[in-house]
Amino acid sequence: MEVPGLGQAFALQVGRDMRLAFRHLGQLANPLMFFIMVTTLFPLALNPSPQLLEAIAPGVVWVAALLASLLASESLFRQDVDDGTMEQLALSPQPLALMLLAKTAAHWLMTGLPLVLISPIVAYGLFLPQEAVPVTMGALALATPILSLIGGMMAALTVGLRRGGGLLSLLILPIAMPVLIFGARATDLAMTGMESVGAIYLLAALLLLAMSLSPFAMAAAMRISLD
Amino acid sequence: MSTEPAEPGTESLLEAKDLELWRGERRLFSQLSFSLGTGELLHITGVNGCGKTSLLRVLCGLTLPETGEVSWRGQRVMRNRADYHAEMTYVGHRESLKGELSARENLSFDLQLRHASSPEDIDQALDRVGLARARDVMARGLSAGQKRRVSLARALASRARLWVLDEPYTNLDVPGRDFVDQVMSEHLATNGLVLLVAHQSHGVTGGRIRQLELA
Amino acid sequence: MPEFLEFGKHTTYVVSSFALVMVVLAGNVVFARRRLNALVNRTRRRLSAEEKS
Amino acid sequence: MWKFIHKFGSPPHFYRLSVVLTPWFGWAAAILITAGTLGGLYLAPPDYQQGEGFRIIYVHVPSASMSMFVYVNMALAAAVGLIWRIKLAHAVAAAAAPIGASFTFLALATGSIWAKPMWGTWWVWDARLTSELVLLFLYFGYMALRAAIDDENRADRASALLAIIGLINIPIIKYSVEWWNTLHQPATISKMGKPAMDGDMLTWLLLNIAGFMCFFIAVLLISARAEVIRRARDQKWLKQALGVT
Repeated sequence: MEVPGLGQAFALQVGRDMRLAFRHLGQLANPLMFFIMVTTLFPLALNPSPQLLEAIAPGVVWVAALLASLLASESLFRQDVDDGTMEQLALSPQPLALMLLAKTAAHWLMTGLPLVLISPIVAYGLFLPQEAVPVTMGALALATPILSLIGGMMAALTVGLRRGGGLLSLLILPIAMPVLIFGARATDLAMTGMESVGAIYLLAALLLLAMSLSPFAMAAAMRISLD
Repeated sequence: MSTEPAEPGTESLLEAKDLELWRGERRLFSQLSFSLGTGELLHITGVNGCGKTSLLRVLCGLTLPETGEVSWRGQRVMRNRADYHAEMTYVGHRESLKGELSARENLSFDLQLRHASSPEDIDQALDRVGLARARDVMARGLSAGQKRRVSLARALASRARLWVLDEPYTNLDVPGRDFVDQVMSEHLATNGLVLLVAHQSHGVTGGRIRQLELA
Repeated sequence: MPEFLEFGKHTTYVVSSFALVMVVLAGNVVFARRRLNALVNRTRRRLSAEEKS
Repeated sequence: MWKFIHKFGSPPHFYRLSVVLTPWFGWAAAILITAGTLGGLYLAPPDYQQGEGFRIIYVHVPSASMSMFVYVNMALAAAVGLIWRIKLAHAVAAAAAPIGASFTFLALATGSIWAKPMWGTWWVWDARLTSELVLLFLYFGYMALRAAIDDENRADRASALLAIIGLINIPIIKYSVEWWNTLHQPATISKMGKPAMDGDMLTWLLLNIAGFMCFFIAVLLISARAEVIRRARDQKWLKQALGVT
């Protein structure tokens, strides 16, 4: 009785989660709506003069992206743990670390990627210089998976708890801070025409670290939560 | 509280050695040891809250015991989960179904994780538990009894050697209960193993039935 | 201001930081001590009650 | 070696040991801190540049170094507890957290009190102070997670995993803050430059650091005893230790 290979199990899990996500799209729009709304708050709160907005654009885009991914992390495992499917996953012959990585990947496709795709519009709204947009998108494409993985680890730790929300952000933010620093810096450098490849490399390094270590932390955390 | 050792001759696959578990300040059980061989059913009984479900979860490797070890084929479960989980299936209190997916979609995901299974296998598994008509109904649209049948279909089609069943009879009508007894008897006959938690007595025939009473 | 607490124009800063440190360190000791004693007494009562029954 | 760890790791042995050791470390801490403080305040010469204000260093640096030292030890104890499932290690980690958080708070408070006379503002986004602030969040996250889980066993294991994740991320956070700081901070505001320390200035600092270390161990032994009692399963030694016969 041959147990299917890792790639197949990974694809199976991503497929199921994508199908589930498309069944109720509303729930997925939240992080995207949140990201756009937060960035529209700043011109309303401050005077919308292009010079001011341009100055704060990198910070606003990146803080909004961080908070949006934080909001999305809440729903990463809660549904599966509540209806008991996570238990079956923990008891399946496939390694739990891989399955949770697959779930996080599917979750990123539905919440992280849209952020990256919509970031030019948001940047435009904040008068971010056009030459900085490609670098920002590239940096976001590297950063949002890291934020999803960090969010996954912390969501797995707090999934069984009643009041996970506030706790989740307290756990995620200190760990996600370097991503914010490097990301905002990449946009900042690109804006001023300087070379921003350094920050991009650092983000890529963080992504490799996150992809290699966090699945095992997620699996360990999930096993503790299912105890 | 340990029961007599497995019948000599049947090689014991599942071994539990002096398990101890606490729930908060209360100790559920301690020095609990037993071994289970092929063709054997261990019927675990006890009053509500005595830790029957917790014991099952420990045996599945979901819950970490305070002390003691569970081993399958002589190897500790915590050390080689993949081999153990490939040969066992767990039917718990909750149905572990995705409400937005149909019975067929739920089952095909669960089974394909374990072994290549064609759509015909899935349909056949559902027919066998009497859900032929409800294959494409959304899981949230199924009745409690039907959901329980989907869980049973998952266990049946998983080709697992060890069945860990927690109250399999709940929500089932009389034919459903007879069906559960029948499949358990068949499973024991084909040298399977069953860990059963059930309040009412089971109607399993054949195989060696052993009793474990939790205080 | 007693003479020994005189540190030029930075007196308030120096004195306040040292005072704060001593207060917080003392607070740690008191908190730990009180928590331990409360727990020990509670456990003693529970155990002696068990002992009798 | 294992026999020693196992013996030491057994709660009864630890309980008796901590009852004996606590006063020693307690008094050592008191003496060292008093000596270091008096020396720092009165015997050490004022700094030629920062004048008397620099004396705050005698509490700021020990607090800052202890805040990091305690977190690393907490994470290591947690890892030992998680991997080898030694309850005492979890007890030590749980006991260390509040002490570490206090040291971090003190480092931040004394740092900002020191910044006022030096740069005229209570808070300066200096690399080390910012890292210290993030460390405080890590401590709060650890303690909040532990408080949020009712079951003792699960709380130990979950917070242990969090402490390990935190430990792996501390170098990354430190590097990213340094990197961020050197880019944004104009070179003129020198970082919390520790003035050059010559002989007699340094001795008082080392005394205080040793004093803070002994203080940490003393309070840790007290708190860990409470944690060990909370986790005690075997009532026999507990009755003996608490004199209930």
